[in-house]
Amino acid sequence: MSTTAQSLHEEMFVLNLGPQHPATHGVLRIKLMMDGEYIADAESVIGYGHRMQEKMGENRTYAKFLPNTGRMDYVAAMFNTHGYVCAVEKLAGLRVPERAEYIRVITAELNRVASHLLWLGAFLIDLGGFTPLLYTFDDREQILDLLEGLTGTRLTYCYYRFGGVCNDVDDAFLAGSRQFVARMRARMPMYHALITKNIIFRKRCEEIGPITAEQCRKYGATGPVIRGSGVAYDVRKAEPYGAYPQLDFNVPVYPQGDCLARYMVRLDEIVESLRLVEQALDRLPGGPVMAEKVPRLLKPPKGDCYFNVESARGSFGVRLFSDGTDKAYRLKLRSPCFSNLSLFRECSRGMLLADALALLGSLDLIIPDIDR
Amino acid sequence: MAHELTWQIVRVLLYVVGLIAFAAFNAAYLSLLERKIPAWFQLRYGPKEVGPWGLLQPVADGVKLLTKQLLVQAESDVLLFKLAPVMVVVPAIMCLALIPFSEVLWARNINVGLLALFSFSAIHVLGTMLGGWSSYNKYASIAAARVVAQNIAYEIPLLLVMVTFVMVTHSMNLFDIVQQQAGGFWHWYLLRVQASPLMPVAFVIFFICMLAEANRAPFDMFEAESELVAGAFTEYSGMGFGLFFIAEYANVLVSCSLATVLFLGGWQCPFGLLPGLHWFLIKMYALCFVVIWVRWSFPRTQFYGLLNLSWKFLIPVAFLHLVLTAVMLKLF
Amino acid sequence: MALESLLKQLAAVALCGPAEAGATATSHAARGSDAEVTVAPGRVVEAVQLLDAAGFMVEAITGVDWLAEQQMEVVYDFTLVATGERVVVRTRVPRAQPEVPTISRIYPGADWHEREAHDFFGIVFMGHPNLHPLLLPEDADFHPLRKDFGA
Amino acid sequence: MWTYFKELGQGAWSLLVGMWITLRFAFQRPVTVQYPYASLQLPARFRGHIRLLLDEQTGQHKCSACMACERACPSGCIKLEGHKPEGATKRVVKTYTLDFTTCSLCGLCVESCNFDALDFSKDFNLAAFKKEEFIMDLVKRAEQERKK
Repeated sequence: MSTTAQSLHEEMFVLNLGPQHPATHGVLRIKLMMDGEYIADAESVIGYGHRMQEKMGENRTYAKFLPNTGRMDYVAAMFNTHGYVCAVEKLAGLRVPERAEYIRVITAELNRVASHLLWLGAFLIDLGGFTPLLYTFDDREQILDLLEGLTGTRLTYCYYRFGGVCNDVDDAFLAGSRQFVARMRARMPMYHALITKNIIFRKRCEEIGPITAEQCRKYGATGPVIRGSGVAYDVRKAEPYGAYPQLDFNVPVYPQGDCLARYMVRLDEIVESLRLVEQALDRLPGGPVMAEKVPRLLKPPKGDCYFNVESARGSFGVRLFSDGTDKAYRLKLRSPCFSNLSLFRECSRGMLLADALALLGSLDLIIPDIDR
Repeated sequence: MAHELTWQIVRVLLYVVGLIAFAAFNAAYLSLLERKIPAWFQLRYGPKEVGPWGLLQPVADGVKLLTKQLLVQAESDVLLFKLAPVMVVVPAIMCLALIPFSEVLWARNINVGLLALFSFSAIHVLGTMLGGWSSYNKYASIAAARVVAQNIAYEIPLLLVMVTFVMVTHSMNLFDIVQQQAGGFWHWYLLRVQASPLMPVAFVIFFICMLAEANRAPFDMFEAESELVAGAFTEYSGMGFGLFFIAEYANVLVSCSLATVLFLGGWQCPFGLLPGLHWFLIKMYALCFVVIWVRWSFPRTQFYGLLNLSWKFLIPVAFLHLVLTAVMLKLF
Repeated sequence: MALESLLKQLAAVALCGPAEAGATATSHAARGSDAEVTVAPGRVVEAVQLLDAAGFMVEAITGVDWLAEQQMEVVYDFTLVATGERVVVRTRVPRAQPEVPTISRIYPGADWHEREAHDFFGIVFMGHPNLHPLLLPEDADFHPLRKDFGA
Repeated sequence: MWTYFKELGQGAWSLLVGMWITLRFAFQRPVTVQYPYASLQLPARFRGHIRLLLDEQTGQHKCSACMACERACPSGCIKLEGHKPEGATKRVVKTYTLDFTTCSLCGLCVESCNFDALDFSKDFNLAAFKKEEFIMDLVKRAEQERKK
């Protein structure tokens, strides 16, 4: 097992993995009680990027909250909008046409590949290797150009609407996606040879930051973190939504639960997402992209519901209470990184600083997603 | 006699100025290479703005470093804080004084060249630790502790390889070592397999230890950007940081030139034709390219992984090499 | 453990609560949850222990301020990791004095969710290890998501 | 003992493979664009700040000041006034100011416009010294564009 601090000496000092630190990828502060190089206790201080999205959900009409959804987890913005839009559709009883469902799957899975590529580059930087970042960003640029051609923006797409998507897919996007899928598949062996088989990388990741399935369950960690610990929990399979039931894909699971397992889960997920995009492209039906009569000012009936989406970082859930007016009565946004970070305190006890940063990197956190 | 003495003094002064200029010039242009070469690896252009193909970029960096104000923290130990950069640069430049660049171009030629060289290169560890410890910054003190542990772990296999090397060459005078490697490249110690079959492995160990000594590439625990922000010189700015910068590249220079002198036959030509300074520079810069190449292809090793590598791999193989060479010398 | 048998156990816990308490199965498609249990504030820990034994995971803890009925509602979402079924535990507490026992002893993950609910609504989770603000500034004494909060 | 050396051998081999890959990339052409001298080509649907469109034939504004975009904007950055010139039959926009500092480029305004009088401009490198310069008067900009 990795080295842990056997006896905790008395002269411990507090090291601020400060709000501004290269390894936190955002404004997150972790107060580390350090005993030499070993971490005795890691208390995360969050809230630096808190914008009270849930209050904005209450004092804006449903349609006006759409741009906010893209600003929470801006690296995988499609999933947040998807969760919010589907929650409102479920309450309002809107039926989304088949073509729009397939377009949502294509754009969401492309966004997942882009998010995993960004994570791969940032994770390697945390471990000290700079070159792979440039290769992953080169690939990610292809996706961002595709989605920019489709939606008009690169990151915070505000592309989904209640009842469908705002504008239809053009041929440039379809041809571009097919070409990207082929190109990305050819790049995967290079990533495996350059990173996965590299002995220094394996030494930095194997048996580092072990997270057991029980810890994941107790802390509510989902997504690649729980799939890296041997539990095949994927919202697309557990609570199928959209066009996912018609598409066949499998959920990569690794039992070891260390940084390497989470890394392998994400790399396999990229391959799965590419398969999903290809299938969705093949089966893209014709027809409208918007439901027929969607009222301009949506007033869903009284009641509440919960909708869960498999975001790139875990299960992003929206619990929506509506009281019949045009504004949500209460909008709860369950962010995956919030729970994933909460288990950092227990898992990083007794670890070395460098390993704790590898663990933090492998959790793939987006700080505005935590702070909302 | 007086005439001879003045000539010696002038010669030494000339060499001192020449070596410092060489170290500073190389620090500048190695740092430019450090930005251009990874740029090619990463499918992008390096600095192109300042001067043709970015050749004046180091001048721009140098002027920037000179004009920046050297902030000294009130609580830090001011004397040690200012002394640390000097203690890091001076040993690196003094090591350069001992290296025979070519037949005629050498500053000092002393019989115990190798021994003096390693004693100087041991001082720069103290300088780095002083810098880290005296700058009253938590990250810097962690880095200071790390750099000491790393250097101790890598000093031992280095000196073991040197002991076996001196057994083979029977002399510590760098000048003689290069002379013994005259003739074609099969005379180089790198390929001197009849002296001891593990000679190429010794070169690899030597190269890894030199990387760790200079805190470079996968062993840069000392200045681990993504963990310790900037390691021991977090608090340094302006010329304080500049001196550390020059020292780092001077160390890389010393490592590469020492490797060429010992293993790749200094200024000897690989085909025994026209030896000279140019061969020395070609080999040295080739090794510098490998140092930069290694840095940009691997992540950083773990701290205890780094120590395990030294204690569990480098030292046993160095001992094996020592014993094998002793046996080979006895038999033949 | 099949959902129905779990539901019967939860119903037992719920029934000895206030009148409208009870465990009802709901359709996943309509409400996004497979079972809803309304429990008295005192019995929350018991219900949660049942769910913990069955292998559920805590998804989210939502506070709702029903200003009209002068009540606060706390909604616990639990998901069964193996099958994705969701059980929702609801409790109602008087708005003037909103107190609910903490479940962070059973689910350490709920620690932050409860602190967040405390930040936004002022719901006091009795027995919580450190109930000071998580997302709001340290010295925040206001609760923004209350309906009568004059933002 | 044997696994020790085998692992070492594989480790060293993986390092060499890694270095070979980075070297292979050294010979490929850089993919970066030198921004100030050459810039990327923007796609058609690129969302810059919005602008008012002019009717080709009549040269008048298509916008009839129906306030739909002002109501649809989540961040309330559109201020719009319309008037009915004496001879004309329908209302025309008089002043249209867009506060670009709070605009989140979501596109809800362009979608809500029934007279398709709004679309996205394609200029992205807007730099200004004062915040007020981002309070844009779209009517004046449309006039300037007509002259161009």
